Amino acid sequence: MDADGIHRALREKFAGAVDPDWVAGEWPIVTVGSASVAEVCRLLRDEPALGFDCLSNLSGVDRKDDDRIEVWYHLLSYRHRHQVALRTTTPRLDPVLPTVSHLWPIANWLERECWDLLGVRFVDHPDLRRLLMPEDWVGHPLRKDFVEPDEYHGISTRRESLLKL
Amino acid sequence: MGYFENIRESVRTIFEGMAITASHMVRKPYTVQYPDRIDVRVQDTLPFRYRGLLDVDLEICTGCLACERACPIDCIVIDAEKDKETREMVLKRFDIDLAKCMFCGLCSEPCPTGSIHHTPEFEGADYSLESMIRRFVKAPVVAYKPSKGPETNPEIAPILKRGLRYLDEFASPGGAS
Amino acid sequence: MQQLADRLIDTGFLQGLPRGLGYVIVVALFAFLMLNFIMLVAGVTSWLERRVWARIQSRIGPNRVGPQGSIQWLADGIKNIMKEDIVPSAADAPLFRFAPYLAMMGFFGAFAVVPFGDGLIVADINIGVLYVSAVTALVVVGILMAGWSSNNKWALLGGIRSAAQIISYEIPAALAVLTVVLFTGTLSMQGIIRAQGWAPWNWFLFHNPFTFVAFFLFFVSALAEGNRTPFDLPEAESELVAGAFTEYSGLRSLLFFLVEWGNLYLIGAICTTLFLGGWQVPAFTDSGLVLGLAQVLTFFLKAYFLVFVAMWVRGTLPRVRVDQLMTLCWKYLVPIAFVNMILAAFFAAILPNGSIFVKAGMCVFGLGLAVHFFQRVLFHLRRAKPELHLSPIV
Amino acid sequence: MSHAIDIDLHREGPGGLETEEMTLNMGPQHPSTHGVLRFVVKADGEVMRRAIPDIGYLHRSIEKIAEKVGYHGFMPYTDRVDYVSAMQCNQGWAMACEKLAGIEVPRRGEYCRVIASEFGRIASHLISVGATGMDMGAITPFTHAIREREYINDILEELCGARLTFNYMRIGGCAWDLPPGFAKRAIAYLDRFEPLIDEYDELISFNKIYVERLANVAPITAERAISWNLVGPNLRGSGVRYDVRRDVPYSAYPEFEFDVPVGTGERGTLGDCYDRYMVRMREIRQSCRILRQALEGIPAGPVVAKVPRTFKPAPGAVHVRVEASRGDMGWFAVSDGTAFPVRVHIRTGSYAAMAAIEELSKGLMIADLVAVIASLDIVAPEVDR
Repeated sequence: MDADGIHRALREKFAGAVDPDWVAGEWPIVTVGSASVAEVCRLLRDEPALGFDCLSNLSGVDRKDDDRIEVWYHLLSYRHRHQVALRTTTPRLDPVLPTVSHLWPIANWLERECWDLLGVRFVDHPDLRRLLMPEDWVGHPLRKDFVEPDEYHGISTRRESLLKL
Repeated sequence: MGYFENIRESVRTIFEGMAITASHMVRKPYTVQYPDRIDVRVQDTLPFRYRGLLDVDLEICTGCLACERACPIDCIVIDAEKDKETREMVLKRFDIDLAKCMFCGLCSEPCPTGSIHHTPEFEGADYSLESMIRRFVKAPVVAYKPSKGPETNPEIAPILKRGLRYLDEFASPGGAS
Repeated sequence: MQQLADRLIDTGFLQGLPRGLGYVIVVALFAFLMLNFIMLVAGVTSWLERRVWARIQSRIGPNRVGPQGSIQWLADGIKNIMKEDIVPSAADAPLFRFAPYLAMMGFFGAFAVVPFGDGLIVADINIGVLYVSAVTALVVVGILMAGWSSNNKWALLGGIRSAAQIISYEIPAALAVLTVVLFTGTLSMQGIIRAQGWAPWNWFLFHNPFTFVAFFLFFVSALAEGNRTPFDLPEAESELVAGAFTEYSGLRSLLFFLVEWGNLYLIGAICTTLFLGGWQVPAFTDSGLVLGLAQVLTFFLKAYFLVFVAMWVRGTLPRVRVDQLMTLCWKYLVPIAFVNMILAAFFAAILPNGSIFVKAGMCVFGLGLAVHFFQRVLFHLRRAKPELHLSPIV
Repeated sequence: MSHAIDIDLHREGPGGLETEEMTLNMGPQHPSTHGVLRFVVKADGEVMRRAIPDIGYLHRSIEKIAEKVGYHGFMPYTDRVDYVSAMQCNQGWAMACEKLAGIEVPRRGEYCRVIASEFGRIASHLISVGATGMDMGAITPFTHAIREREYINDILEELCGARLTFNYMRIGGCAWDLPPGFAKRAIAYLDRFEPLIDEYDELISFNKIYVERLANVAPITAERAISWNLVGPNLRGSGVRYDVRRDVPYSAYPEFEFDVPVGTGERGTLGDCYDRYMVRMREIRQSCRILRQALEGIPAGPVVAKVPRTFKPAPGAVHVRVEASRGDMGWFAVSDGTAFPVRVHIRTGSYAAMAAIEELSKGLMIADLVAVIASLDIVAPEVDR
């Protein structure tokens, strides 16, 4: 199915949640409301004509200037060889999204990573712990306003450049 | 696979494997007995492009700061000032922290004269981080000013020639270099 | 050996001592000599193994300490002795300390019946072969003890693997030995050797097809009992870190390695005794001393060739998994060994002294195998077109 | 009391010999975890109930660094994303930037990229198959593989001056043209190397013990592989004929003829460890094939396009996929028009493979976990980034 068809199929089911505009490209970008991401994804996966059987990537982007966090879902279909990117936004102060980990097992780790690095909370995620950073790390490092703590468990995180001496 | 097929297969493949290892016992070993039991120093066998420890030829440094800007980890610090009286660029400091350097080669690419370049030297181990800092400027020197025609100064010409050869290795958008 | 002891006490330098004390002194002396011999053999084996292995892998191996690195093993030994002997705080310290010695005892005891030459044996007991398989089983107690007392789960897994493995492989090994015993009628090591001759067609290896199979059965089971690749599961460095020896350091870990390399020579010696004609040499001279030396040398070289084969196998094969290890033993080796032994019994009943035609046929078969092997080696050399380097010295 | 009977009933496992669960800590210093990985293994004797991966020991926040160093300056860091096959990471980042800014790479530049990446792929696969052998206890194949990789390192050293962290590609092309006589030497090397693949196969791949160790271990069906987002050789090992080089053509790959080997379950079940291993062995041959075509047919011309030193692409977001050694590597880059990217996200092959291990490990033996890690070709820096 071509990008227009995918978008139309989504619009039919989720007229309110799916943005009428979409951006063409190798990955056609469809903007989706944050609350209905999980349902949209379920449709994309389960509808035979769409058949997106693989979540290729899930990335969060901190748009500090707009005070929101964008989350991108890059979906692939090995069956039909087509692809689509879903874009959704959530407020920066309390970023919450429904989980898609029950649809694609890989989303489990990708969402954990997104929580770890950007602080996006995925509701109903079975095991939302930090993935890359230590369990007791404070803050989410990929946030634009993240300030690295001076020390971690007594280990200094700073080392002055010897060239400054 | 059947019982006897398994036995046959095991015997055959092990026999074959033993033949291969036996044939290796008479092949020449590939070990390079660095550093003492080799005919040529390893440094001399390395290709011209090899990215070893950084070196700077101050004689042809123009003080343009392109390398300092290009370095992604800021391991190069240059202090260059314009002398008010002679209106010449004076280099007061050219330090490279080799402990931080990751030998990416991004600094030597924009250099207009090939002054900063990688050498084939790679033996940089030392006992302290301080000693890894190379301070190239001992006393303030006047930066090199490229002349219009070919370089005439016999002291600088060979250095510049080597520098330009180094630059030539890099690909340029204009075509085959 | 008893005659020698008696002679020393009656006429030699132990004259006048009470007989019991004399025996103790003689035995201690022999034990000391044997221990040094084994240390030397194990040490040289460790160096040689590294060199052979290295050449298989296109490397050179240790070549810096001494000429061609030949005293590398001494340097390693000294290094290990100087190292701190660490006993983990949670370990069962007495058992942990004792385990290496127990493993050492197990394999060292077996050397009492290794026949180095005609009459050159510590104790030619009439159940020699049985004694070997009994006393080497002590090694497993040592390894199991090491694994348990380390209080480390990897070590425990290694120890338990070792126990399962060594006990299982006793059976095919014993059956293979029995196949030979069918033709000798004796369990004594010297007796078995005397039943063979110096020429290959008089060896049990080429005696008949069943002893030929028994040789491979025994060699494989012996490798498994000696924890050698492809059966080095107790140590399995890519799975169990270092298996039962994970927590050992310094001299104690060295002792385990001594057992491993010493065991290798023991495997070779027993195989030589059973199948390769032991110390048998043609009587080319009247001098007893020269003949004795030739016998010792023959035995040593034959045994060492098998050690070399074990090194070579280690350089070639991957390791089996623990369930495959058991499958191999119980589904393949044990049934084959039983069938083989029964057929051998029939053979022995029909032709008790063997047949010259069977022997000749087996020899031709063996030669054919060797030639085919050589052809394959040449084929691989031709295909890869490598630079050849025939000298072992680099 | 009925209590004791209850326990006996509950303990009826396979064979009725289930015992107390044992927790083993495998890594981060375990000899066969490639790099710094850690598994918490819940085992019942030798049989694992579960192996829980614990990652992050090699997290160097490369994605955060990207936001600080700019587009040109990030190129050396991409070497470190997957230092076993750095070339393809270089290419991924370069392609992402080119797509953001709409830069066309000269054809010779694309060929140079293909040559460099395919050499990188051979080197990486050699490490992978060699390490699989070593994890199975055979050390000889590993040294043989490393020996051949050493030659490839020499070739790449001649091309770009470094042996591991190449930093060869630039936005818009490559930093260095092929040195004089390079193609001849490279082809001479391939002539030497190709018979050695056969030798390697006979030494280890067809060895009965080795086959037994890998066949039927941890088979992955095609559907499961796709839903776990396994990519590259791991996906193809499950029988899915999908290769980004062929199916989403990029660079100069459409101009070359090559096969995409897939697992066939030749020695056991489709998608088992042996299939994944054999896919890698066959890909080495295909890479040699591509290399021969590329080295012979390389066009003349520049290798790099004109790109300003201060690189400021138009605002936008791109997601670029390259076929790295460990499969489809996704590079997601967001630009806001300044000299620094807003966000870079790298989705790597090992990451998905690592996520799949917990599910795969159920009921395997401890020795099999090693085989699974090796056959999935997990490289720790790629998982943690």
